[in-house]
Amino acid sequence: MVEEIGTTDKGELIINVGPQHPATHGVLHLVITLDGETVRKVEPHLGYIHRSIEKMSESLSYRQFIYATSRMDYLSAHINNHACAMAVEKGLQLEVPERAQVIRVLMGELTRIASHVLWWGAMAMDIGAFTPFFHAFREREMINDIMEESCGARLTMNYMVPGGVMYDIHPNFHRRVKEFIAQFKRKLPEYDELVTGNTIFRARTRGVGVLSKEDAISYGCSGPTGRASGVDCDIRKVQPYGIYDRLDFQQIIGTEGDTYSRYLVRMQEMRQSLHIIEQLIDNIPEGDFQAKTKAVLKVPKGEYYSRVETARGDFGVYLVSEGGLTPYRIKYRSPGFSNLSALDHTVRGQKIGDLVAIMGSFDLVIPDIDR
Amino acid sequence: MFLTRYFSEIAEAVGSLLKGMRMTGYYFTHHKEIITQQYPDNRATLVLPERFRGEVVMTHTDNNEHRCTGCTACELACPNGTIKVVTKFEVNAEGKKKKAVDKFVYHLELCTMCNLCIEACPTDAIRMAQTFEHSVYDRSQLTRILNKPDSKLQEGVE
Amino acid sequence: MTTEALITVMAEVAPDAVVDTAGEWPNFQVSAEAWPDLARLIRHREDLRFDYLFCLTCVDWKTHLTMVYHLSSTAYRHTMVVKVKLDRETPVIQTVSDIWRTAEFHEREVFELFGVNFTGHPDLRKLILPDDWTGYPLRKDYEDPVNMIKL
Amino acid sequence: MWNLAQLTDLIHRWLYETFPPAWALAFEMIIVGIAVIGLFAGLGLVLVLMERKVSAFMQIRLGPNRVGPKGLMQSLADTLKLLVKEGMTPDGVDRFLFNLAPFIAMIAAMLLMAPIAFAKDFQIWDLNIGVLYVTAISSLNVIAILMAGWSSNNKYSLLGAMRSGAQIVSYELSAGLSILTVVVLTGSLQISDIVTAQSNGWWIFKGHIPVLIAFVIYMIAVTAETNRAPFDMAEAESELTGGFHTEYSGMKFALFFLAEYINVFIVCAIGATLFLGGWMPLHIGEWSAFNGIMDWIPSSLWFFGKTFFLIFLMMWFRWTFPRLRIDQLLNLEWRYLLPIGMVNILLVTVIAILKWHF
Repeated sequence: MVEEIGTTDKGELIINVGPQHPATHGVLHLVITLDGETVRKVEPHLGYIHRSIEKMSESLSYRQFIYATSRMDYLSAHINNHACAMAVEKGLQLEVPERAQVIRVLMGELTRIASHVLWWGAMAMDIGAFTPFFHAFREREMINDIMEESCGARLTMNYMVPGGVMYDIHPNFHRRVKEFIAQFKRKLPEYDELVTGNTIFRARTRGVGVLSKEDAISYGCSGPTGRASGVDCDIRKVQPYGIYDRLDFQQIIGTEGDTYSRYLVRMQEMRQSLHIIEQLIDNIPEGDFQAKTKAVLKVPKGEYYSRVETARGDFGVYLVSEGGLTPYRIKYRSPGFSNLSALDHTVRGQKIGDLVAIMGSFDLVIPDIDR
Repeated sequence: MFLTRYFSEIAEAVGSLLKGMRMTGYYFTHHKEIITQQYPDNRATLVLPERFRGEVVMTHTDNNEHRCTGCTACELACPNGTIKVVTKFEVNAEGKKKKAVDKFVYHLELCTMCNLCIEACPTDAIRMAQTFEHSVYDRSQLTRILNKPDSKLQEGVE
Repeated sequence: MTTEALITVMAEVAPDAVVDTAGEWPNFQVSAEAWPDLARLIRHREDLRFDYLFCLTCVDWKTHLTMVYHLSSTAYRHTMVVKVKLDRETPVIQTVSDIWRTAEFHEREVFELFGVNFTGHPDLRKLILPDDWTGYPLRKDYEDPVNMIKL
Repeated sequence: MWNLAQLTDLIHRWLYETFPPAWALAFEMIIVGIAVIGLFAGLGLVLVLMERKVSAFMQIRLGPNRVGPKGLMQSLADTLKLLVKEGMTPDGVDRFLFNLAPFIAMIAAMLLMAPIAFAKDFQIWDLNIGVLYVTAISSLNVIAILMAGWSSNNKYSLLGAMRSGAQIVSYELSAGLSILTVVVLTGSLQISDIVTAQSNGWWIFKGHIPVLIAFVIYMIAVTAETNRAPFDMAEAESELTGGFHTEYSGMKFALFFLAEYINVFIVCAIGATLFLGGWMPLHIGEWSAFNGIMDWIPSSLWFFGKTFFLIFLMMWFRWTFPRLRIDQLLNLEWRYLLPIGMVNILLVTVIAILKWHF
């Protein structure tokens, strides 16, 4: 009966937020218990777009399964693919050419900026400002065009193959990336002017949804969400992969753990990514863009785990091979899933408007959670 | 002092709001910054990069010849079962029976444009086209046969 | 802590564990009974401090199930893998969601996809699948003629 | 200059000469009704298009540009779409109230048209308590929203309606106080008196800084009162998916939509009348030459120009700022606007008594 009336016995309202709701950015379903405007409990119900990519991958070859990961966290598709390719390379003990490594990192950082830019617009929209969303798309579009030119697709690139990248970068790549760097440097202060400095935005985010360092670790939060709480969990620093150990960049660590801090960490990260791109764009070494591989890949028996830092955090591929043509078992550790588990803890006691702001700052991508 | 703090708070808040309004006001008055593309009016001038993956097509020469030997490498490479190569046996000039492609069935509705088939193809028979307007009213229209009727295998392709 | 040092310390706290150093990180295979105490110990022991459970999953080996815990320490940056063998027919293991809270969601996922029962879990319900779903999709012998497309 | 008053007089005389007085009055009422409804529809179309264009340019887009020349017919097409849509009444709603609410919203907005002076001597009803009438009727809007939210039998609607109730009731105070400053300066509640009092300069210039502050407070308060961003708590799209009108569709939704825009127009018209002189051209003191030139611009143009400027200001707010949270919204009112408004009215009273204003 309680379910039917939609109130608890304490007289609190039970509301379904989603699966179709403007603030969930996808088909996330939250059942929230409201006491007036105050949120008492949030209970995520997942699975609306669960495609069981893990099961699918068990019947795909080592070349084929990579494409499916683009469909998980579609905003950092490139970085997901990187993790998969790395897991296979670990198994095959493949040496990836230097040029391919640099291209991978370059594309990865461009993807990260594209993802953060979109998040910036979406977060502002969650809080009620519509204009930033369109401004964000201006810069995102430039990155998408670069991707389209070099990788052949805008969102689900599938540019990674085990041993390197699918094709060499486009001749226009240098020029367009430089144009982007110039444009982005000019526009970033505008972002701050429009949103960061805005007093309403600050009031909406400061001190809202505080996640302490201990809780962030315990909940397995990673990426900007974890770092805003003071956890140094940037995989690029703590367990460097690719050529990140040779690059000069900072791990942005916040202190407050509130929504504003998560916002600032992402804004700073965009600048760091830009810094990485600037370092690399003129120093792409000559050479092969792909290592020589056999037509049919057979990963030796064993277990391989590769971790990368996607735009949302610690993405892991746990690959169990029995030596066959297909993986025996694949587990994708998605950052969104762990971050979402901290949502209930963070939101309790906040207002319903804060729920939206906090969800925006967690930067949830639902296919990443549902896999 | 309470009052000075009170008023400086207000001044700061108003200042930050005005900054934002200056930003939007700038874009309101500078229409050159508008980035809208007038699709589909700009179809004629729309240039897609040559690597853009729109759909799989088979290249045919002017003599209606293609390069597909029917080896099914693409079919094996495809993660979604998008491609189905139906082969037949053809008797060639020397009287030998030889495997050749009968129908190259391509399910666009299943395709994820991952490019793995193109990479797998040993004879460069198929490539990605830059078309992207794929919407049709009936799903069956998306199942295509890529080799043209009566097309032949190009000379010298093994 | 280096891998060697970690193995020495682990030999002290879990003498029964089977060590495997083939992979990137040391693997320790422990029994389901010993796991809850060991988990609490490695979480809180000063020189181990495995506070970050970054991956929790299960593998179906057709004869048995293996729970796999990837643990890392944010303070010392060492990583290890703990594996627990489970019976395939009635897989039961103590929850670790009271030690690492992230396990709550991951265990729910494993519960519905592999059918592992976690005793002491605060809210062991289906998270992804519909409530009336039968079978454990990620097990190797799972067949679903409707939703699974065989190529 | 051509005068709208002559036209109205002509119609008035002709009606009374041809028909018995009762009939003539009835005809006059019908004409006024049709005129108001026509103005309503026209304003709705213009304002919706304006909002879409303004937002588009701020968001580096083009906005509607396909229907008609430069997209001018877009809102007409939208209206047509809303008209032919099925007017759904969901199951489980309180049917009577659910269907009544949009009309209350409309009627409240329509009633507000009465005392507004659109041009020189062109006013439906110049009642002697015009300003009071406006403040009183404008609070009717909250009833429509509460009715809609409650009868929808939807928790989102209910939350939106409750927010709106809290919001409108508190912001009425600030709006009232800032209106009062002009009333104190003029010494009259009649709209025509207030306009004539500004024949040697608008109040915003004549009344020193206190009136300027009152004007700012008025703009903030009416933005909140009309439930527009950044105070659109009642709708709060990203939180409540549409708030009080979540369950409405088709023409009933269109009525709410229209009522919102009409309310925006009216509060801006009132603001223009009180602070910017209404239809009164820009006059500076006794500079009769300058004033004479200004008189050449028709008074209706002055009125609509000022009103649309204020509307543009509200749109500018909407497309720049994020939304406030409900507690911050009330905080803003009770901690900032109301105390400042109170001190302000005191200052204005002093100015008015000592005749310090120009």
